[in-house]
Amino acid sequence: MTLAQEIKQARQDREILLMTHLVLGYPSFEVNREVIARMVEAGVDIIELQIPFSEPVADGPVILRANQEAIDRGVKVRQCLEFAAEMTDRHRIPFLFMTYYNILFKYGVEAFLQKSKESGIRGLIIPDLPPEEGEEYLTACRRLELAPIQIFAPTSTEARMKKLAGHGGGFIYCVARRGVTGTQTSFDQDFDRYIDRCRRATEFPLAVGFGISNRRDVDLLRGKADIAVIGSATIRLVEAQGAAAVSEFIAGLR
Amino acid sequence: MTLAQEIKQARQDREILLMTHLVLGYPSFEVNREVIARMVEAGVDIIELQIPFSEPVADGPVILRANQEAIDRGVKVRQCLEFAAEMTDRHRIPFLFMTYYNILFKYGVEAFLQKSKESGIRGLIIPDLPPEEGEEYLTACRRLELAPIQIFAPTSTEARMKKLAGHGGGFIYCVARRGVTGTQTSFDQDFDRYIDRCRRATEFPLAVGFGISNRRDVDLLRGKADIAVIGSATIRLVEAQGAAAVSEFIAGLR
Amino acid sequence: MKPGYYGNWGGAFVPEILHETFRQLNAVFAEAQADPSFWQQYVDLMASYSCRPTPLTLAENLTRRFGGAQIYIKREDLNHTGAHKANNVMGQGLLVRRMGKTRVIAETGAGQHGVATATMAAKFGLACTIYMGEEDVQRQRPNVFWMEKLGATVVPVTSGSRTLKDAINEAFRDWVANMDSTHYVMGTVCGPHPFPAMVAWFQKIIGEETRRQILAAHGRLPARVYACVGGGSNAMGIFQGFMADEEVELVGVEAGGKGLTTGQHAARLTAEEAGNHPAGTPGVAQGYKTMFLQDSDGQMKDTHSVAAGLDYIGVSPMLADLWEGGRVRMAAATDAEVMEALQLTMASEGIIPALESAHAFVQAFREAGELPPEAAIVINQSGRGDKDIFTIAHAFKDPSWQAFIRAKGEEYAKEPAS
Amino acid sequence: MKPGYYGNWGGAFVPEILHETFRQLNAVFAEAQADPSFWQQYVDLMASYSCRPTPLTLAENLTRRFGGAQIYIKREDLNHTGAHKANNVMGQGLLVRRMGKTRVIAETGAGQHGVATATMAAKFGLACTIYMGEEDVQRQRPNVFWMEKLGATVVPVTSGSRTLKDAINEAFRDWVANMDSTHYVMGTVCGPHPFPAMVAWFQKIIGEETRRQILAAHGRLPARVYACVGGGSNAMGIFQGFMADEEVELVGVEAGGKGLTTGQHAARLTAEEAGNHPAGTPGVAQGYKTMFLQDSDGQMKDTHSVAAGLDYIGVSPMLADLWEGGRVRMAAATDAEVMEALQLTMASEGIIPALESAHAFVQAFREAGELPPEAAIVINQSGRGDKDIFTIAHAFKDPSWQAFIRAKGEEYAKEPAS
Ligand SMILES: Cc1ncc(COP(=O)(O)O)c(C=O)c1O
Ligand SMILES: Cc1ncc(COP(=O)(O)O)c(C=O)c1O
Repeated sequence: MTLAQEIKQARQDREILLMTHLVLGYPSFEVNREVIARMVEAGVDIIELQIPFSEPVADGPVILRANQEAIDRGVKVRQCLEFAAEMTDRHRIPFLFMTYYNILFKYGVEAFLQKSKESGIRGLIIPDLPPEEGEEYLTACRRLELAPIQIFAPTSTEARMKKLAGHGGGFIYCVARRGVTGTQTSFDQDFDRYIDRCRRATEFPLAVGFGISNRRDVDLLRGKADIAVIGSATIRLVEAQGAAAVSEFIAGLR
Repeated sequence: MTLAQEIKQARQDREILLMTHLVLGYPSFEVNREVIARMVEAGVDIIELQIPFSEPVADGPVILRANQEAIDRGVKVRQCLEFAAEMTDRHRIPFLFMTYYNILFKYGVEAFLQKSKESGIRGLIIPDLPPEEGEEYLTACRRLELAPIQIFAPTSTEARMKKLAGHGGGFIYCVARRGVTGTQTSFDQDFDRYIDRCRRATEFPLAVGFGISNRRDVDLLRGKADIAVIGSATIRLVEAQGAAAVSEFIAGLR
Repeated sequence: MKPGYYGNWGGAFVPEILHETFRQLNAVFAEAQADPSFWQQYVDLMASYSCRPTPLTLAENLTRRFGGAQIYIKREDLNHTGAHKANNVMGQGLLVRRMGKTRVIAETGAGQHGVATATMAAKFGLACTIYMGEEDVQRQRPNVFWMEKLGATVVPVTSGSRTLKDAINEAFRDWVANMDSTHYVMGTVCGPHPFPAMVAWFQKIIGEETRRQILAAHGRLPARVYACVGGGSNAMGIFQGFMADEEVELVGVEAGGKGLTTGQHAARLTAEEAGNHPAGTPGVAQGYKTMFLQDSDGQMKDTHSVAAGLDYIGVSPMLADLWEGGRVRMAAATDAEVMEALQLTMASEGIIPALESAHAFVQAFREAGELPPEAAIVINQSGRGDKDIFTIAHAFKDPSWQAFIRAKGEEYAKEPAS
Repeated sequence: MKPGYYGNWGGAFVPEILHETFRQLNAVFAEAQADPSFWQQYVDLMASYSCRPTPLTLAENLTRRFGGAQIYIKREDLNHTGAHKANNVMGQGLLVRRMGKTRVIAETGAGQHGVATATMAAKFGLACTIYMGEEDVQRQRPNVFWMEKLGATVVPVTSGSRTLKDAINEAFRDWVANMDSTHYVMGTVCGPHPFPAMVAWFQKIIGEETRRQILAAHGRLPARVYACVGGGSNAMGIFQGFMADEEVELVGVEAGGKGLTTGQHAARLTAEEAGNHPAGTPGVAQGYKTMFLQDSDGQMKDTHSVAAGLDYIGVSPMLADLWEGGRVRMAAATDAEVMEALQLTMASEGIIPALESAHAFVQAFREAGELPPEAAIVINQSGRGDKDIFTIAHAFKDPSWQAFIRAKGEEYAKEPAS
């Protein structure tokens, strides 16, 4: 089953799916392990594993700092791939890689994707790789049956959305608003019109990210998006209260 | 008798005359009084009274500082004129004013000279007033029978010396070398040639200044100059050892 | 070749949210390029507001000293705000007007680009925010002061190595939030397409002038042209005047920092010895593909240079291509060599190059003696050094300067904000 | 009229020892004036070494703000070394070459003339000594640093008020000892003849350019021309371009310091109220006759201005004459007004005038609104303000600047000369 099919199937049972995010090696792989176990237990549907990069331009302060601290503590790409293999082996839900293009480019795009596939990864989100620059990546993803998840933005035109969807896989990551990760979004009328536009442009399920941090946010997405993405919020939570707090937080979202 | 005649007469008795200098009001008029008394007693022939000016460009560090301290202590031109009257009244030898042109200009050139005359002053040395700028001054001096003492320099040409002498009175002040007051002069062959040139240019007696501070200097001038001028040396002496030291110093010069 | 590529380098690795912004930018830039009156407007602005054409000065004393080629200096230091940065910034200001945006943002390392942008914003009546690594804010406080007085908000960037590259990231973060009102004034020939093309286009005014001037002054083309290379904008600016003249050798000079073998430098393309690999390797970051100083995972390294404006991980994709193709030769100058060249230039010619520019002087001095007196070389003096007083006086360990700063500091400690 | 006199003012009150030196200087200057190739050589030098012609910039935002005359700014700040002082200094440098002298000396207040002279000396291969009041050495340490790096010896003058006038006296003292080898590069249109004439001659390049430029830009002559007046060289420089144009009003602006009634200023010609006497009175000092700030005995007073370059007791004899004859109107700007005009100009136009120049801006801003939009006014921006960072940041009481200086000071206290 493709990732897209799997998501559609899961949506039959649940009004909205949850996708969470964490930065690999931050604060440590041990904590990552515990956080992931609690997330899966609490019913998270998909997990995004961010391989840290020194120049995370699309990320806001929380994730930015997590990237840097992970690198400062010596986290290597090789370790991230090994850790991903361990997680996909242990847990049933789909895991994705999120990272910036240089991590793939420097490793060798083909080799990196091959290795990701072998690690059980189902798809990738690369925010600084528009399809125009991603020929090698998109071709290899298709060959390896990895989902090259595409991103829609409020600024994307209809034509652009169609084009992106044509290159996409798994689902579409709809950036909820202008700006970077980690700050509040207001889900207003403009937002509804935006999601409508997204729906009309693609058959893929829609994930909505940026600034979702509580049940109210998730409720507002019900009936609009297929997947609610929780990013900085869990990182903040783990920093403040430790990995154990994750269970209750996730359980409370839905 | 004009100042020039008086000097020539004095030279009949003495191989070289001594002219000393002091800055009025420095360190105080009281000290000036004592210094002058001792100078006259020790046989000084002429005394130059410098009226302090805030911008004494032709003076070196010692006299410069004396000018400034006198002004800082509130010395006024009016006081200098009164003090001069007191000195010329008390002592027989000729007294001169030395100052910069602005002191005269601001007072009114005519008025200042009139007042100088009334104070018993015999002549003036104004180092920043070349004859080209001194028409009013020269005319008034002649009218008042004040000697407008002219200055020769080693850089003066023969024609220039003749011109200067034509405007002069009393004696010619021969600047011994390039530079300002207060530093050592070497009385070498060049110097002898220079004094020869001065002699040929004028009938006036010649005073030689700049850097004369001991008997050896005075001896070297014997037979060359008519007047040896002692400037910074006495100021330094009074500063270091007080007014009383002046008697012995002057006595030791000749 | 794909648009925005120079051989293997360049591209536009841009988050989707900026796709439309870049489309608009490309369109406005293409329009401007196609409109001869735009270039004329630009030239007029630079003539009446800055002082273009900037002179080409024959350095007679340095020429005599090295006994070889005639050494000419292109005087970008005489631009308004003191560096070639003004060319690019005023040009982009005209594009901002065309786009009708009301706010500009920029990154800055040395502060020169920040001051130039703040200046342009004041002149064009735009709001302005400047991102500057916290470390650079410390190093370049005078520039921060001027930016603020010019009406800009200066935001110290505390992430990463707290230097230029992090300021660029932070500016992008602002941009993705505010692109409707805001233009990002990229300061050098780097970043995603069309920035390299756009900045190079405005900076080519340097090379066009220089070519005319050297022909008038020397009667023939120069043998070599030297320029320091941070991002590469002053180098591309002057090189473009001679690109088609194959007999003119183009030499870029990178920051050798404490030495190419120490790891503390910012030389991406210069190999330590002929035949060796350079320290930079191909990568994609900050929106474009070039040779970066990075580790084997693709994480960017810390760089070092006495010249803040050269202290950067990447290099223009255009220069990477010209270097790869052999059209541009790359060299490096160490901090120590730079201080020496600076001292010599000041005392011999009465000219104070910026620390960045002094890198080009080092290499020119090394080579001038090899050439015959009939030959001429041109050094691009990208900026003036008096802005660098804190760095230069520090580097020279000037005791009176240190005493002066201590006394001032104590005065402020006694009566703060008096 | 006697040679060297301008109406009642001027002359050459020079000690006899310098008589020959002045004769030679007059002769060489006359020769140069009579030789058209000399002026061409000067213009070429200023074009290739500095960046003449400097631009005339239309200040659109300030014009809009005041809603009156079109405000044009003559950009002497774009000269090499950052002020109009370069014009005079390079010109005198050419005369020094003619005379075959090997050393130059100069006084400096703000330091700009010192830096310019040290620069010229480096370029012309001359030894150089700069006299600078000890207080100014403290105030202007960056300039001292550059002078030294340019190869000059800077002598702090500890006599008198330890400012500009004392530096002039000290330079004269050096000169009377060393005139055979040495030329004294007077920095402004003051001092004994032929200095005012000579400095004015070189500075007229400003006015000649400005007249051409304003006719080209505005189509007619300006209604008024504003210039700050320290010694008066930048003012005489620009005024000469319009002297024969009676419809052009010439306005000189002196340092009002803490206010004309406080005694803490340097306004020699500006009366506190129309009809009153100015604070200056006729006098003779420093070799020339003019209006000086002096007491009733003729002792020079202490002066005050936030702008070191205007902090001077005398004023050009040429300006005293033009003022007396009504051709030049004089006004004054206080320190506080100057800081305000500076802030406004920076934020509105992206231009940082020197504190000296900002005085001219104050008066122009006061009057611009009175004139119709068809009229133009020109402000002479004699120099750039970034050299004044220590004074300006101090005057603005900028807390980040103070913190920065304190931190730097503590760093140096910990490891001196590290
Ligand atoms: C004076 C000067 N030169 C050179 C540079 C380096 O930039 P680029 O390589 O883009 O010319 C800078 C950057 O700040 C600079 O200020
Ligand atoms: C920038 C600037 N403007 C003006 C002046 C005042 O001099 P002047 O009146 O001779 O132009 C100075 C003197 O240092 C100066 O540096």
